[in-house]
Amino acid sequence: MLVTSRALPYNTRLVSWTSKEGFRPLAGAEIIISNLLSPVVLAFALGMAAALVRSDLEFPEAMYHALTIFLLFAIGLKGGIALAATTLAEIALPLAATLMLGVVTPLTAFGVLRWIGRIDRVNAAAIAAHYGSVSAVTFLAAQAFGQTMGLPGEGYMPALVAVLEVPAIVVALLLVGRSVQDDAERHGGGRGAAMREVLTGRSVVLLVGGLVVGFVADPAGLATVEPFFIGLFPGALTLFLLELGMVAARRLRDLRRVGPFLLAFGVVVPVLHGCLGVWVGQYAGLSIGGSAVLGAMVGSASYIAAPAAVRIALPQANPAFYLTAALGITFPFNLTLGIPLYYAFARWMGA
Amino acid sequence: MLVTSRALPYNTRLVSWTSKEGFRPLAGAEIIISNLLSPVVLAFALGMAAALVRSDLEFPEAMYHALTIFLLFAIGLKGGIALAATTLAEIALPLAATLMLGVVTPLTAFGVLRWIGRIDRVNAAAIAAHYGSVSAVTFLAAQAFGQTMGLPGEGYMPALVAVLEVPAIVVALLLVGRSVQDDAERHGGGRGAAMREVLTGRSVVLLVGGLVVGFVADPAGLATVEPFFIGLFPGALTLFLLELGMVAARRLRDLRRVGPFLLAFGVVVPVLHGCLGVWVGQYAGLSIGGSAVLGAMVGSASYIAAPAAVRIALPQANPAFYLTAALGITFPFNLTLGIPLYYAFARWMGA
Amino acid sequence: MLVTSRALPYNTRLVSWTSKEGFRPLAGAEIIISNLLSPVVLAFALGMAAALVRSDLEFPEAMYHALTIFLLFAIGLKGGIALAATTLAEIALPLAATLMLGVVTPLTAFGVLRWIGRIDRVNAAAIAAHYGSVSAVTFLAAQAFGQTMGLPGEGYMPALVAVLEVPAIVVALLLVGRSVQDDAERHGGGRGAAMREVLTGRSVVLLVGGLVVGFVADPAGLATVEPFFIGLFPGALTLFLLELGMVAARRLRDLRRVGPFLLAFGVVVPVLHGCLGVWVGQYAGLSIGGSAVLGAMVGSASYIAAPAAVRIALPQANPAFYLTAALGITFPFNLTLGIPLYYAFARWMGA
Amino acid sequence: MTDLRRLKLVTIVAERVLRTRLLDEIRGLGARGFTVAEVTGEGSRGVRASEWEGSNVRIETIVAPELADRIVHHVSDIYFHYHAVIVFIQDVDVVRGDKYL
Amino acid sequence: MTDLRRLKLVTIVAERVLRTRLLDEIRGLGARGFTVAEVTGEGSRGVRASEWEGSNVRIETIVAPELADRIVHHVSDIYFHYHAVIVFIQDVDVVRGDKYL
Amino acid sequence: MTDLRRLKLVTIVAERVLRTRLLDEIRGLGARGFTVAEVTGEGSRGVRASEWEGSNVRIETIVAPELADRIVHHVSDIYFHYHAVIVFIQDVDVVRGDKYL
Ligand SMILES: Nc1ncnc2c1ncn2[C@@H]1O[C@H](COP(=O)(O)O)[C@@H](O)[C@H]1O
Ligand SMILES: Nc1ncnc2c1ncn2[C@@H]1O[C@H](COP(=O)(O)O)[C@@H](O)[C@H]1O
Ligand SMILES: Nc1ncnc2c1ncn2[C@@H]1O[C@H](COP(=O)(O)O)[C@@H](O)[C@H]1O
Ligand code: NA
Ligand code: NA
Ligand code: NA
Repeated sequence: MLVTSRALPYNTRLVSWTSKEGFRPLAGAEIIISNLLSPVVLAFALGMAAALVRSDLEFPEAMYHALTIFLLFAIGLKGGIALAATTLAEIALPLAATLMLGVVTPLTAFGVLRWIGRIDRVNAAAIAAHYGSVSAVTFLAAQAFGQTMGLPGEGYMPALVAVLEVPAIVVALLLVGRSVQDDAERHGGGRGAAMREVLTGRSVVLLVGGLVVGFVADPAGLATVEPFFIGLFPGALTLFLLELGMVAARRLRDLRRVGPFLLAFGVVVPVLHGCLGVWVGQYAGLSIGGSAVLGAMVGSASYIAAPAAVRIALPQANPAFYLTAALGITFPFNLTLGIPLYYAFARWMGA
Repeated sequence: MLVTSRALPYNTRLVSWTSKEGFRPLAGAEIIISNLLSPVVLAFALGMAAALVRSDLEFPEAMYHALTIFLLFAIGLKGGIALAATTLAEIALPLAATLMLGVVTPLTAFGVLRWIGRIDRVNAAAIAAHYGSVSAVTFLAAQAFGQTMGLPGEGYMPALVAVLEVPAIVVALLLVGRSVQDDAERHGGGRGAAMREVLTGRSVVLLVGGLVVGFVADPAGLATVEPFFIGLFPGALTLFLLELGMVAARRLRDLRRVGPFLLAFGVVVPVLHGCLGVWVGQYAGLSIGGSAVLGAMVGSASYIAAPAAVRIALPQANPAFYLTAALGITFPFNLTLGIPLYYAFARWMGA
Repeated sequence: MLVTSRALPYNTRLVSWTSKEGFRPLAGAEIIISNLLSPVVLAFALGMAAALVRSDLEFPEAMYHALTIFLLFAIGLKGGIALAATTLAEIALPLAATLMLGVVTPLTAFGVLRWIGRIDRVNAAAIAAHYGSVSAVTFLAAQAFGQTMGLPGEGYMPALVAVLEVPAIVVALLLVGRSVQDDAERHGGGRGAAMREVLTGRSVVLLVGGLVVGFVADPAGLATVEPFFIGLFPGALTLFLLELGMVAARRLRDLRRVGPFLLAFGVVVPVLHGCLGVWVGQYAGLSIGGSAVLGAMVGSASYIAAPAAVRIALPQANPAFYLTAALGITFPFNLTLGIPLYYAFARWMGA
Repeated sequence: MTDLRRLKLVTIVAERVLRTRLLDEIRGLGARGFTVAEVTGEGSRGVRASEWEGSNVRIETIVAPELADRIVHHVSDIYFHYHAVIVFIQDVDVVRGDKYL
Repeated sequence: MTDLRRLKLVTIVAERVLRTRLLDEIRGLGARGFTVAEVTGEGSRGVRASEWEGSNVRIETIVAPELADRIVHHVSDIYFHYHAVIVFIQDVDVVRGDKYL
Repeated sequence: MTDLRRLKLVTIVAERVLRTRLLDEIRGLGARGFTVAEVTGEGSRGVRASEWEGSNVRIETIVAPELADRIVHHVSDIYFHYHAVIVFIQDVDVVRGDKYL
């Protein structure tokens, strides 16, 4: 309604791009621009700008938490509804592929950190936990981008998010030795407590809980909650990204402390993982959109579940490293350039 | 939209059940299952599960209050709009019946507590105030259930909620003697302060305020606020029940302290009151749906208005008793089994 | 849907009024009544009533801030979308006119305060800053009123709000002398800090940020966020006014301290400024609706951006004066009587 | 610092339902100001009426020693018996002590 | 006031992730109650895992002097090394001191 | 407890608009950390610019006695005249006192 009154230049361009006329070089720039002009990316940029000019704009903590709860539960719900219309045969391979990626990517990240970056074992494991796990917001941004492209992922993708979230954290925590573990336990931390946290953390509870509710709930009842959980979703995500932009900008202040290696790591490893995700996804039978979204998931770094678990398991690790890399570098990269890249790669592979 | 892609087994079953083919014994189980699979009940169960595994999921207090404000005002608004289309003649009898039930049910509850439960006078009066008054959320769940059943209550039911809320509290507080009242006043409490609280409490202000706004407001203006107050309602209620599930589960820890009598009381008296409500409702001319909803209201126990008022009026009473009974026992019972039961009873009576 | 079941007396009346049959004297009363029966005005009245009976109803601070963020960003977004469909030629004159009004009105307000009210220079400048700037909520109420009347303002009006917000504050702060300024700086205040605050304050950041996002964003993406930012807008505004009513009522307690002159000032100057705004607006080429909305903007007094900036720039000024006048007197006046008046004046001028 | 004056800081932590009443009474007893925070807590009384609605309040007021005594006694006489409430006193040094008297 | 008793108020400010653990441990060491506030803060450790999720917690508990010592030592032994946490002790006067022992 | 060190806890309660400025200035004067809570309150100044937007801030900082003096004087010199603000000092005992100096 509101938008019909203005010219639709990008839209048209996108349609022509998504038509089957082949993949022209120019198209890459167009995808990126179209992505940069999406409300979520613009809201993120606005948040960053607000923080950089030191605006007194501040989201109340309760609002941040309310948005998180809403978004996580709604993702789950959507996924559960789609899951109810999916056969086990359809989803078995994607599930297995995702699980496998959740085991492999913390190892590749750890390898790069240890042997190329020469980062100590504890911090390498801590960072690897983040890069093996998944950022729900990156997933959402990729979904939204796919929607606009006319190449959405499979409906059950949220189930894959749930599956990708936990294993990497477990694997990464196994990469530190007995003595580190003992030291952590002497200081109120350790693996045991962290496992509790990661399995009962609000991220997992809401996502898995939403999946279950969406899966079993009565369709008539679900229809009544759609205006809330589905209709409001994109707008709520936009507001959330405004906040996330402010947070990420604050993280940037630590960039210097973090050093050039981690900066490069925060861009290169996501691309590596992302392309791996796309590739594996297509072999597992996902559509072009689905494999691109899986790529964005695999290429993303967790900043809700992983930081909480790692802080408990490995109090020795420096949060400045893993938070700055995940939230200050990788998230903005994926949001702006990574997602279009994974889509381009998926299209190229799919062709 | 979202739900059309999957089979609609329950829906179809419900339609056949609500058709005029008579009341088969099996239908009871079906109603209950259909109710258990509604988003609100599932969200409540998820909240309970989250609390039982000691998840760190927590609703910010501001979010809880925001949802309460939204729900209470929206109920009122809806009721007020319906009221504007209702003649006094239509509503006079239901109003009188509700008022009467608000006076009678605290007395029956008090009787059971004193003479069967042998509970002391102060705590009996405190509990009676809760069971005579009404839980707005139980009312809403009953309305939603009726909607799904194709047997909704009358549009003006929210006005009855407003009428049912206060009298029981007043009546129950009159059941304690002079000396208790003096003691309460010596300790900063007493009837006077409690009356102020109950009449100006946010529950009454929002409900009655919403009724008035809905009643007098310009329809064109009301139409603009519908997407917010009406469209979001079921989803907001679902989120609220997620929180309520966590709260109720925490209440369960006090079950032992509360003893077996109160546990039985929390199930039996609601059924008693609920059936009374259905019966009186039908005599007062309510539809099957309307009388079932009235039954759920009468069978419910307040946990917003009553606890606040009782804490002021009777500081001597133990909140562990009245809160655990109302929120830990009766609310979950009504939500899962009570509401279908009142509907079944209403159908059986109406047939 | 919900409202179709009842008679639509006001609606019909309004339609007949907005038809071209000329401007009957009775119509004025009808407009006012229709305005008083809009959900926003009723919600404001309910909030006032709640505060006056000392209800324990209280909006959590986080909810108030969340609503502010939502409303300001959404206004900007809407304006930006409209702006993208507007040529510079169309908007140049209205922009210039608004800017001019933003410079003139703090001066007229200051003149009245100093030479009629005999108020000291510091407090006069502080109050003038508020009356030269704009209240976003008054703007919204005027927009909503125009919508109902069938005489909405131009879509790009939010851009004018952004333009009107800041200049008056700057001008007013220039009206105090060197010694006051030095004194302010010695006590941690002063113009410099205040300018920072006003330009990076959340009000400006959200409004201008929203304008930019709406202006540049991809229409397909914008369409997905519409249910949130556009659909929920009127309802969220209603809830916000409930809160504002409670705040305004608390302000009323200071009325005695503020004296009869400021009371009169809070009604007369808005009318003066409002009519000036209508008049200039029509000369600048705005429609009847647009000039009436501009009148409401010019006639309004800021209570988000101005108080924060003035508190920093002029700590010597007494907040009881400017807050009570802006929020306790002028806002309720504009909401109830001012807006219909500016509309009536705009129609009369336009005829 | 010669201009410091020693006064008493009285802190009350109470179930929220007492908030308005306590503030009115503190004012009534003569306190010139107070600061209120929303907190949660646990003590000997497990459940409070408002428990599932959140929180306790923590009220601080700086007063002269005699008034501190009176406030503590008032709170303990009236509220200790049936309500979840604690009160404690500390020394504080303030500038321009007259403001608080 | 003859019925006042001098005890210790132990205040812990810690990154939020420690909240549940600290409360459990304080209870375990013998404290009879505590009051918790959500706060923010800055200290020698710039970043906390929960930093962008908000806040620190500020935990107060009134206890006997010996227990105050034990709590302070427990917190410093276990958490000072790797966590953002401070702890400090003050004197407080309470009525009905037995409640806290 | 031999490892305790006595320092000063300075608490400032101020209208919210002063928040950033006060924190910057406290840091500038040499404080090594602070803890901030959102509170409400009432005092001699009825209305604050931010009043209807909510709250005051309550800032705590543990510092050496000399710095405590300087902070108190800074706040009272600059802000007492026109702003809603109070400041008070208490004794505190901390472990590893060097952290705060
Ligand atoms: N020993 C304690 N230390 C700190 N706060 C306490 C203590 N005991 C009780 N409280 C606080 O006072 C409130 C009421 O205490 P009670 O009356 O013991 O339930 C609790 O909810 C706590 O917030
Ligand atoms: N000097 C101080 N005064 C008051 N609070 C402090 C001080 N230093 C640290 N804190 C608080 O303790 C938390 C942890 O401190 P740290 O371990 O130094 O990062 C900070 O986030 C502050 O909330
Ligand atoms: N006597 C007092 N005790 C505790 N807090 C106070 C006291 N007086 C003022 N305050 C706090 O300091 C703020 C500013 O005080 P004032 O400058 O007196 O308005 C108030 O809003 C209260 O939060
Ligand atoms: Na990943
Ligand atoms: Na009842
Ligand atoms: Na103005």
